[in-house]
Amino acid sequence: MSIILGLLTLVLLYIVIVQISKASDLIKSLRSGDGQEESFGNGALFTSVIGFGVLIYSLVTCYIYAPTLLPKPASEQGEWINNLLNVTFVLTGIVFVITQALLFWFVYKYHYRKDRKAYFFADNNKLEVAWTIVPAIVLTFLIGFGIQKWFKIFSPAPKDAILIEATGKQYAWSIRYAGTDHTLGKRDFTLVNPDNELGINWDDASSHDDFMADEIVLPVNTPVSINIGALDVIHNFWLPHFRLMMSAVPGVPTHLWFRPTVTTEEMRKETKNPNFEYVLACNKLCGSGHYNMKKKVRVVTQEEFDKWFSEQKSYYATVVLPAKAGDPSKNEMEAKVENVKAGASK
Amino acid sequence: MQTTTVTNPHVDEHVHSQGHGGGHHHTETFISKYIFSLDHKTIGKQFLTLGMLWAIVGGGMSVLFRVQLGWPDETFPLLERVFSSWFTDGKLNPEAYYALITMHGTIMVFFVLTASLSGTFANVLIPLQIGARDMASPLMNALSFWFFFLAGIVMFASLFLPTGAASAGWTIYPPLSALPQTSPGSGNGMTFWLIAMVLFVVSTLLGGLNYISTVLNMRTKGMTMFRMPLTVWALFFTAIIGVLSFPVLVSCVVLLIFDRGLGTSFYLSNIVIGGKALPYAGGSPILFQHLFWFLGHPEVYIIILPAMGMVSEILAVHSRKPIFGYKAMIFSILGITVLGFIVWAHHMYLSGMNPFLGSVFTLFTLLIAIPSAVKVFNWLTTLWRGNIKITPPSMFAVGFISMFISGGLTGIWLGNSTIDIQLHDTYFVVAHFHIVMGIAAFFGMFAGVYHWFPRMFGRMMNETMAYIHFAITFIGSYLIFWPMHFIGLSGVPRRYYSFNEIEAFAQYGDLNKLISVVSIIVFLGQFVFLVNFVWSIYRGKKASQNPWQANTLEWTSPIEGIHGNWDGELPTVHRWPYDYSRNPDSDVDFIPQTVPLTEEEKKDKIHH
Amino acid sequence: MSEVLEIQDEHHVDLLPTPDNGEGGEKTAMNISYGKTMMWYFLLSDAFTFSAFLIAYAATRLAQAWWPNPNLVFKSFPGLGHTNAPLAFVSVMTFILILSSVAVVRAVQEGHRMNQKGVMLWMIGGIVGGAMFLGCQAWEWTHLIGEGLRPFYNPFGPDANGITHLVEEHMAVSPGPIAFGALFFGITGFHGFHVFTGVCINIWAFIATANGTFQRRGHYEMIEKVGLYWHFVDLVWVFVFLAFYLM
Amino acid sequence: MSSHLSEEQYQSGVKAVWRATAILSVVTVVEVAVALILGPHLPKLIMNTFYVLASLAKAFFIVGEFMHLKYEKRAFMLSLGVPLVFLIWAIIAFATEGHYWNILNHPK
Ligand code: HEA
Ligand code: HEA
Ligand code: CUA
Ligand SMILES: [Cu+2]
Repeated sequence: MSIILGLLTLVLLYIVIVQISKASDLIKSLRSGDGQEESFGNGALFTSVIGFGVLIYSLVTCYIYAPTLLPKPASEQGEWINNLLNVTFVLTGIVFVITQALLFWFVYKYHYRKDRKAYFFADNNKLEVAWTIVPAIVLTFLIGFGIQKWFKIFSPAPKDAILIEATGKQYAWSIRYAGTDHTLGKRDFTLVNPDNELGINWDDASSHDDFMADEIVLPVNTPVSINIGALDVIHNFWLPHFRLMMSAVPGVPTHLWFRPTVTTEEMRKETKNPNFEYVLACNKLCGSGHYNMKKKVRVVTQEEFDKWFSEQKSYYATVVLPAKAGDPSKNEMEAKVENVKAGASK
Repeated sequence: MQTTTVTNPHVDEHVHSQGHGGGHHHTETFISKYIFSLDHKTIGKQFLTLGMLWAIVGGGMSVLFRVQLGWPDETFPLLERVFSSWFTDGKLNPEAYYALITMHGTIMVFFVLTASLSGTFANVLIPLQIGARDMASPLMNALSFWFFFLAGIVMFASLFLPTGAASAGWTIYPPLSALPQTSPGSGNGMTFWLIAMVLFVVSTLLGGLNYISTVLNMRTKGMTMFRMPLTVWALFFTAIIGVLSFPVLVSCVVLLIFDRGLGTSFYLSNIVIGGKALPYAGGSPILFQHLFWFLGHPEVYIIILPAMGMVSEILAVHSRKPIFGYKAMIFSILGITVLGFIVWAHHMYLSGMNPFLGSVFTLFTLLIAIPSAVKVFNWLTTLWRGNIKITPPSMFAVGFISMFISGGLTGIWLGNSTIDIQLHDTYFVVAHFHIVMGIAAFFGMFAGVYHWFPRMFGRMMNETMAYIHFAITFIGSYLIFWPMHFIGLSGVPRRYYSFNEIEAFAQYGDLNKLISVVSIIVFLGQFVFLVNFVWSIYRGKKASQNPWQANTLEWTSPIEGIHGNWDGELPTVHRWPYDYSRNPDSDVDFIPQTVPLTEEEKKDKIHH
Repeated sequence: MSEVLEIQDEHHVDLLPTPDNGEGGEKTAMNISYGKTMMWYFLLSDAFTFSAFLIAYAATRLAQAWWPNPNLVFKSFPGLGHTNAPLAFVSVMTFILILSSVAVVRAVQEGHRMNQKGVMLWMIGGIVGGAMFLGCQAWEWTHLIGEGLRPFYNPFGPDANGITHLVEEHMAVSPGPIAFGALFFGITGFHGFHVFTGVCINIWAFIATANGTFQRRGHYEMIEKVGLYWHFVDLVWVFVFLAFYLM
Repeated sequence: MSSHLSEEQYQSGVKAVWRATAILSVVTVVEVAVALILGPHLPKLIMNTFYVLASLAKAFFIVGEFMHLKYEKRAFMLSLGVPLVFLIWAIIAFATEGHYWNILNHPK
């Protein structure tokens, strides 16, 4: 019933619009000479007012929404990106305001008048060269600045970086830390089975101290190096607060490294939000659960990190070995873990 | 050397019919006249009509999924009753959401702004503006439309499949699109999508080859290449881009079909689903992306160039001034065409591509701003000291420029690979491409329809309704898409069914509501245009022969539109199309292309 | 400046002369009729399709750790059993295709002389050549399939020394790169499909010639257009040959 | 194109075609011979360069002579040749990528 009513109202509305428009056009066509000139003037004013209105709107909203944008970048790399973004904002902003203002100003200023003639101006090489060269200069600057930072961001990770592996699958991230030996155990997708979803090669001893984590915990100011991959479809490793992302592609390993600079705690103060958490989200359409593929990220001080790190249990020791050895007692297990860790760090 | 006559059957026919004085009284049935017509003007109208239907479907889809984004917690039993298979408990299913955005993107990009935009205006304008009786091959031209129609049927049918339409995004990246296990839409829905696109490419090629050879071969006497209106130049290059890039989509799609059906591993490798390794090895999903974007990027220029051409022409006519820098405009179209082919991987900076390659693509990408800058500044200079008549076409042309600047400048952000690390696949990209593509190209199309409506239907469109349409669309579009920049800058990814699952992205509830409300209004606002369109076909004011007092040839052909375009001989061209206000002493501020040069003008040496 | 413009204008007028005939389409911009223009640009676009395949081939092949040596894969000759005749058969195929192309060129030349009989004769040559090529290709496919090559399985793997050898038994994991079979069947298949359509078109052109259609029309432009397509098929083969058999 | 062709033109045309045929055949034979005789001994890069150059030569003869492009207007030749330049960049880019995947998946 309400559908029908709604539709009827709409139809009525359109009929009213048609009727008014018919009448209004008719009146316009009856005018001539000065009246015609006036109607072009009105049209110009109309366009120009709308144009300037929109221009003002677009500037005001920049101001209004600025506080809702991401807080300050939480990584060194993010800082660079943010700076370049700000420079680009200013440069394109200037071009934006000037061109839009000229456009809508010309529309009004040069609107039709009966007694005027347009100025026959078909060519001017100087002008055309000017607006080839000026943008070229601006762009050279942006390109140079951009590429320089790009290469820095994709330079090889420092040797002392913490090594993490992030693997996307529908719809969750698995995070594996290289244990004390700073080496991730090798993987082979043909080794995959329900107990070994990542296909880790347990014959590779460096896998024995690797551990899986429920959240990404990072020490502040220490570089982290992340190997990114995916099991089923393409995902994207997106850390908005760090301004960093990289696709997770099945069959093509990818990589990212960065240096977090702000702890979660500090960011809570910065944003005045006591519940603030960094987040890892998925940023490549990967199926119907794409919008809900997330992981918590915590940046902590070095001490907190060391403590957390030492509490983690190697996946090999807690899951694989027991399965192999029947069901040994817990204490024995922990001894084995210690052995493995010690062996690996030699 | 082939110098002798190549007879052209349909030309013969016209010549013959002119013997009876005017070519429009063949005994034609309704079917041969309006349905399986070979007349370029009719085929143009067919493209336009079908394009409008698709725009309603695509726009309606955006309204449906905007409802989900605006009111993620509410239920809509009413909508469920209409679209029962897409809703559960009054809420849109995620699968349906993804199918809807995929279809929305595909329909808008390919069906509306590629097929219908080029199809309409290349058909209506090329023969009329270069002084030809019809396309080089009217039959291929008609086939082009019917393949488009067929592609549409297949695409539309996929909406009713039990497993749903394709839902991997309009870019259909594998493995998601290759493996039905990963998404229901990648089953039959994707097969339909792929078939529809192959048919679509056939249509584009048939059309494009025809436009190219028509422009090269069918120009009337005196119509040198450098006397062609900018519309024709733009449509010509659009056709070239299409002919060179769409075949690559075919290769891309064929390999995907093999991966889906034959078990090959072009795009697949090391895949594990449900704890089981699949036997694919050695392929690369990134290969698909390269092939796709080798088409995909030129495609966006296929969309924008015709709009640019029409806006250039309309601006000159309505500001009663020659287009500034005619040759520069042509060379900037050429520049955009060439650069458009070498920048494709700017969509893939963060795809796992070789970072070194990424830097080269940054360089090429940002260079596109230069020809674009030339165009923008030349348009501005054309307006400068003009005698601008604000009419529906010129108003939309101005709107186009505004939108192109706004959307183009954010392209400069995205084109810089370093900034793209933050912005890739966020709502910032959605904002960019809706403004520069969705709205700008639509504005170009609207401008074109308002301008050439009298040429197509012999009547004028209602101006008041056009102003209402402009106000709603222009203001509404900025209200919808401008705030999306901020949403994107705060990190919100695109293709999210709901923003409430992740705290950091949940803060824009109210803004999203506002956007959704405005999109409904804008969608309804388009019906003002549609009503105006239909109403004016029957009731509009009768158009005079040359209602805008333009120079180009289409206004010399009888306004009621006859088969063969001109009674008797084809017009002869003596000058370029932009002699507006050339003679400051004359009462008339335009000199049609058919007017011979005066002795003075010959001495003048500028522009003929 | 005006001088520059003038010169440019003249230059372009010269470059792209306008038809001076009012009806258009008869005299042409680049001295090529619209039909041939269309065929040429169609072939250009088709060249992009093939190039895309071949470039995808290059990228995929470069991504593999190892690739079979063509001399050790394509080494059989029909009727010769297990002899080792590397590249011999494919050279014959190439030669057949070249000759078939030549036949069609001759048909075009006869067409210029309005020699209906000549056109028919040479067209038959072209058709027979094309059919023979297809036959050869069918034999080669059958042979390789018999050896176990599939779009999803490649029995040509490296032995201990990295030398290509045929693994006769069916393995769970493909011994060689899967892409080899997939690309081989995909690309030669797509080429074969073009040859097949080409043969069909040639047959049609032959029949039309025999019926005197072109003779009545006063010119054999259709044979030229058909010929362009046919030579293009030959042209593509040059690169398929390069990619799969030589490199 | 029709009967205006003089006998001389015709004869020289026919000759040109057979010459092109001979060249094409010879180039193919040389390619195969080189592949079999020199292939195992020379570095891959040199061999591949040779193959590519030989194939391009063949392509030129097919397009120029068989497809008659040699005798068309320069503008027309350019309009067909220039777009092929896009492919050069495509080959470079795709090859770079393929090589890169190789490095990623088969670390030394
Ligand atoms: C009509 C369509 C159209 C047009 C014209 C453009 C134009 C441009 N686009 Fe856009 N783009 C799209 C449609 C379009 N785009 C679509 C559909 C997508 C998303 C696809 C998807 O993933 O779904 C996209 C995505 C997209 C991306 C990928 C983003 C990502 O996914 O991470 C990039 C990155 O480089 C980009 C760049 C550009 C650039 C540099 C231009 C340039 O051509 C713009 C040039 C114009 C100007 C610069 C403005 C005018 C110039 C001046 C006023 C002069 C002064 C300026 C300066 C000195 C800077 N676009
Ligand atoms: C031309 C292209 C075009 C156009 C016009 C639009 C129009 C609109 N789009 Fe769309 N959109 C895309 C192309 C387009 N879109 C693409 C390519 C994607 C990406 C898909 C993907 O991720 O894979 C996308 C995705 C997309 C998203 C992101 C979804 C997500 O990532 O989750 C959203 C969200 O709000 C959205 C909203 C809208 C809205 C509200 C409109 C409104 O402006 C709609 C208003 C309606 C109209 C403007 C059309 C009606 C017009 C007529 C009936 C007149 C017809 C007249 C003539 C033809 C002359 N679109
Ligand atoms: Cu995982 Cu999106
Ligand atoms: Cu692009």
